[in-house]
Amino acid sequence: PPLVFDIDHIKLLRKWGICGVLSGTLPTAAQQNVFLSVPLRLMLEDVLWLHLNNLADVKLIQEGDEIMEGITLERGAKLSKIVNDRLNKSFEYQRKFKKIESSLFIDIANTSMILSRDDISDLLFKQYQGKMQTYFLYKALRDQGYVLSPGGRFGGKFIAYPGDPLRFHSHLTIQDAIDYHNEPIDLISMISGARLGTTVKKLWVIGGVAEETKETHFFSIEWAGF
Amino acid sequence: KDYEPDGTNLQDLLLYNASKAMFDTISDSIRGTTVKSEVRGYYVPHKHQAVLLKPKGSFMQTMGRADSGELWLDFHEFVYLAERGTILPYYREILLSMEDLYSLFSSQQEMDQYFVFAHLKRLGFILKPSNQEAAVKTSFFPYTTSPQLYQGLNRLVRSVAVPKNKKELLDAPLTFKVWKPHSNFKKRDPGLPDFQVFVYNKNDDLQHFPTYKELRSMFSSLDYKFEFLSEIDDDWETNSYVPRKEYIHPPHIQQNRRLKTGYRSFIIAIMDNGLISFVKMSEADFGSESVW
Amino acid sequence: VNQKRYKYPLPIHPDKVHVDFITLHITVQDDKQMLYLWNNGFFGTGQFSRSEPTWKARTEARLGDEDNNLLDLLPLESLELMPVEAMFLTFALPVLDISPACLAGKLFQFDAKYKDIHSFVRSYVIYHHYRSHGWCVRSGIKFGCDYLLYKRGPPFQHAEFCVMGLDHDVSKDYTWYSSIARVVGGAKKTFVLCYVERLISEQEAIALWKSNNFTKLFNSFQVGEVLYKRWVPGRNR
Amino acid sequence: IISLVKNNLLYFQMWTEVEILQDDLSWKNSLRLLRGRPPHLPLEFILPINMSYENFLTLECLSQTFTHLCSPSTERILLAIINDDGTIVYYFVYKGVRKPKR
Repeated sequence: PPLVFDIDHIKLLRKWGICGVLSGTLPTAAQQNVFLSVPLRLMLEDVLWLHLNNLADVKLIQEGDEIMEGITLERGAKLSKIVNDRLNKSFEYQRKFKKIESSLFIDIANTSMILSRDDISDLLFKQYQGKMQTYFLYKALRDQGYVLSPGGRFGGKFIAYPGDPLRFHSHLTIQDAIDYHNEPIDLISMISGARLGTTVKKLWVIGGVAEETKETHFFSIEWAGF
Repeated sequence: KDYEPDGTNLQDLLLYNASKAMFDTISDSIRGTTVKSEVRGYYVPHKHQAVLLKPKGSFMQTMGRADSGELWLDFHEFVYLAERGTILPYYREILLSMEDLYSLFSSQQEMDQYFVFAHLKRLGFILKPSNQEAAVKTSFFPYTTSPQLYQGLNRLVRSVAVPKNKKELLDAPLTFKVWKPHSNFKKRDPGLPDFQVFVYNKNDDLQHFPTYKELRSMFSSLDYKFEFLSEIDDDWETNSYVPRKEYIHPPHIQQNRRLKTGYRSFIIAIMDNGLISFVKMSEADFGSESVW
Repeated sequence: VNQKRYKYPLPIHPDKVHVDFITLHITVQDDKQMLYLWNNGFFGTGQFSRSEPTWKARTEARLGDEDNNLLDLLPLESLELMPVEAMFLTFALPVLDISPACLAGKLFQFDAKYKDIHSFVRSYVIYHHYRSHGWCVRSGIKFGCDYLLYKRGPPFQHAEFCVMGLDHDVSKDYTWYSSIARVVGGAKKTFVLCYVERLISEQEAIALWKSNNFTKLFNSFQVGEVLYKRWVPGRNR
Repeated sequence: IISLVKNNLLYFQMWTEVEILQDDLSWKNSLRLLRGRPPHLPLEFILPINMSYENFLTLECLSQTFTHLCSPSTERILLAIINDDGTIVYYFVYKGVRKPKR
């Protein structure tokens, strides 16, 4: 899964309307799951969107263990020195602030020191099965200004917010794309989905991509109230 | 929260404040320890584990295995403890970053399992991988009336009879064994777990929600404190085997409860791009109940 | 009043009911017979009522422009039976004036393949399973599932179970389970997954269907149940 | 079937001015709309569809219904799903992405 460790990058992503899911323990409140910290976990669609909009360099990487074992002594010494220099600088600052040695804080960094475009797109799309169409639904909604989050909990692929989820209620539950021409809408799922939508105040949205025009078509479904 | 953006400065300010609060919290909550309480854990690639040369801390009660005084941590435990700032992760010496640690997961599945592990650990649960046995291995296993009409009707469709009591259980892969938080947990001899958990990633096309065939085989592989047994902690000591104790040394309401809670059960943890939901799957047996 | 009115749980107690066919819709149009099926096991649904066919009485009361076309009041409402209900009322209990074979012929063409009849047979097996253990089984469409299970019937108790049928070797997309579970959970009901396994080959099954040997056909299926319930770790510590 | 929906709307849901429209669209089935006025939720378009043991309602079919059977300004149609259990359930289908009610 795509993860982001740099807080500045997370801020930037949020500006672009990609919020992801914070997943790491928050060390100051380590006994709960509501407020979490880095890493930020993204959806495959987020990465595709960033790549296709040229907003991020996608770097495809060797097993972690191999990388670790491949560190030469020389490089290891260099890496170790960088870390120690960083820590020493931090210690200096802490000493001055406190003015002690045993109360100095050794912090674990978030980001790593150790670690054609079309080809990459292809590789990313391969991460999907038909399911690729779902990305085009994602894209169309992003283009309309929606912020998308994982929607499994609400009976969908995504849920869509009209802006930053910190401030706004979500509006839509988006289903996985279906074949525009040949796949019948599963009416039973639609009935339960739209019923659920009434209680959680979200419309149940289904969409697909027309083959020739490559246009995305959405329909929003709502229980009529009787 | 608001319904939608309204273009006012005030709303922008409110959003700015909310977002600032979040990022300030994340930036200010730094992981790590003081020099005084420093405990180093060294990652050992070929074992995919970490070793603590001078282990200390209360986490040792539930995590890691001591060898003939070094403490070995499973990879999940290693990442979890580093992430909450209990130990410092090293490679031998380079102090590793969180990103380094996450790059060491061997598969997406392992990482998903870690997310679930950490989620439950944060709530105080104690977890062990299902395929890992403790030193002391404990197991549970060593027509004139309408009813006449119904009895005529109900012999047509066969139904699966599930074990409903101790005798039937005896006559009869999951990811984690889970114990509720308790202070006298012994990792050498933990006894039967309270739950068993299966981790499933809903967005991975190589995985699928278990079919009934698979569910049945999962149910029959369960070995935990079967919570539905009405004949049964002290009782559990006599009703589990290493008997463990020796080693250490109105009807319609009841029916409704049986129907609603079922029998053997396990938990599915569903991973959806970082959001985790839990579902309890329980065997039920409507075929052995009559409600006419 | 209810005790007396709904004394019998089945229309056969310890003149057969006439049905018409109008996707197949199976209807009962005679007022007395509609009432009989409702009173004796809560079979069928009034097409212009929530469940019990009360349209006639309601409308007569209401009437003491569109309503001019209704007139005495025309008997507009029928009681509609689900295909599985109709099968139960002819195959399991001889209540309707058609034979099981005749109903089967109405439901599917004579050259039907096994895959055509499969989901009907599965639905019937599930329906019969619950009916025969004393449940009042009604359509669960409003909750997006196959059946609702009532003890005795709607006037006595709310349905506490929602049943969804599945083949024993099938796995659905997680969204399928989660959205039904949320609707069902929101209504404070228990979600039952009822899995059905066929113990004979498709060829044998379709042969039994075509020879109208429904007893042997339905007897060659096995059901098993799993409850699906949201679990909150914080509440289980 | 189509009269069933009409009567259901007129005499159960208490709609008025319900009529069956003449235009039809052949789809894989003949699709026809009704139009009527709700009692209390302008005239609404209603598309009746049978649901049984697979239906034919694809996204393309919905698009076609909007383009060929409704007026260009139509934002929504009322889907009347006729079940084989004697009930009809009603759902609004909006073209495109909509905001939920506030």
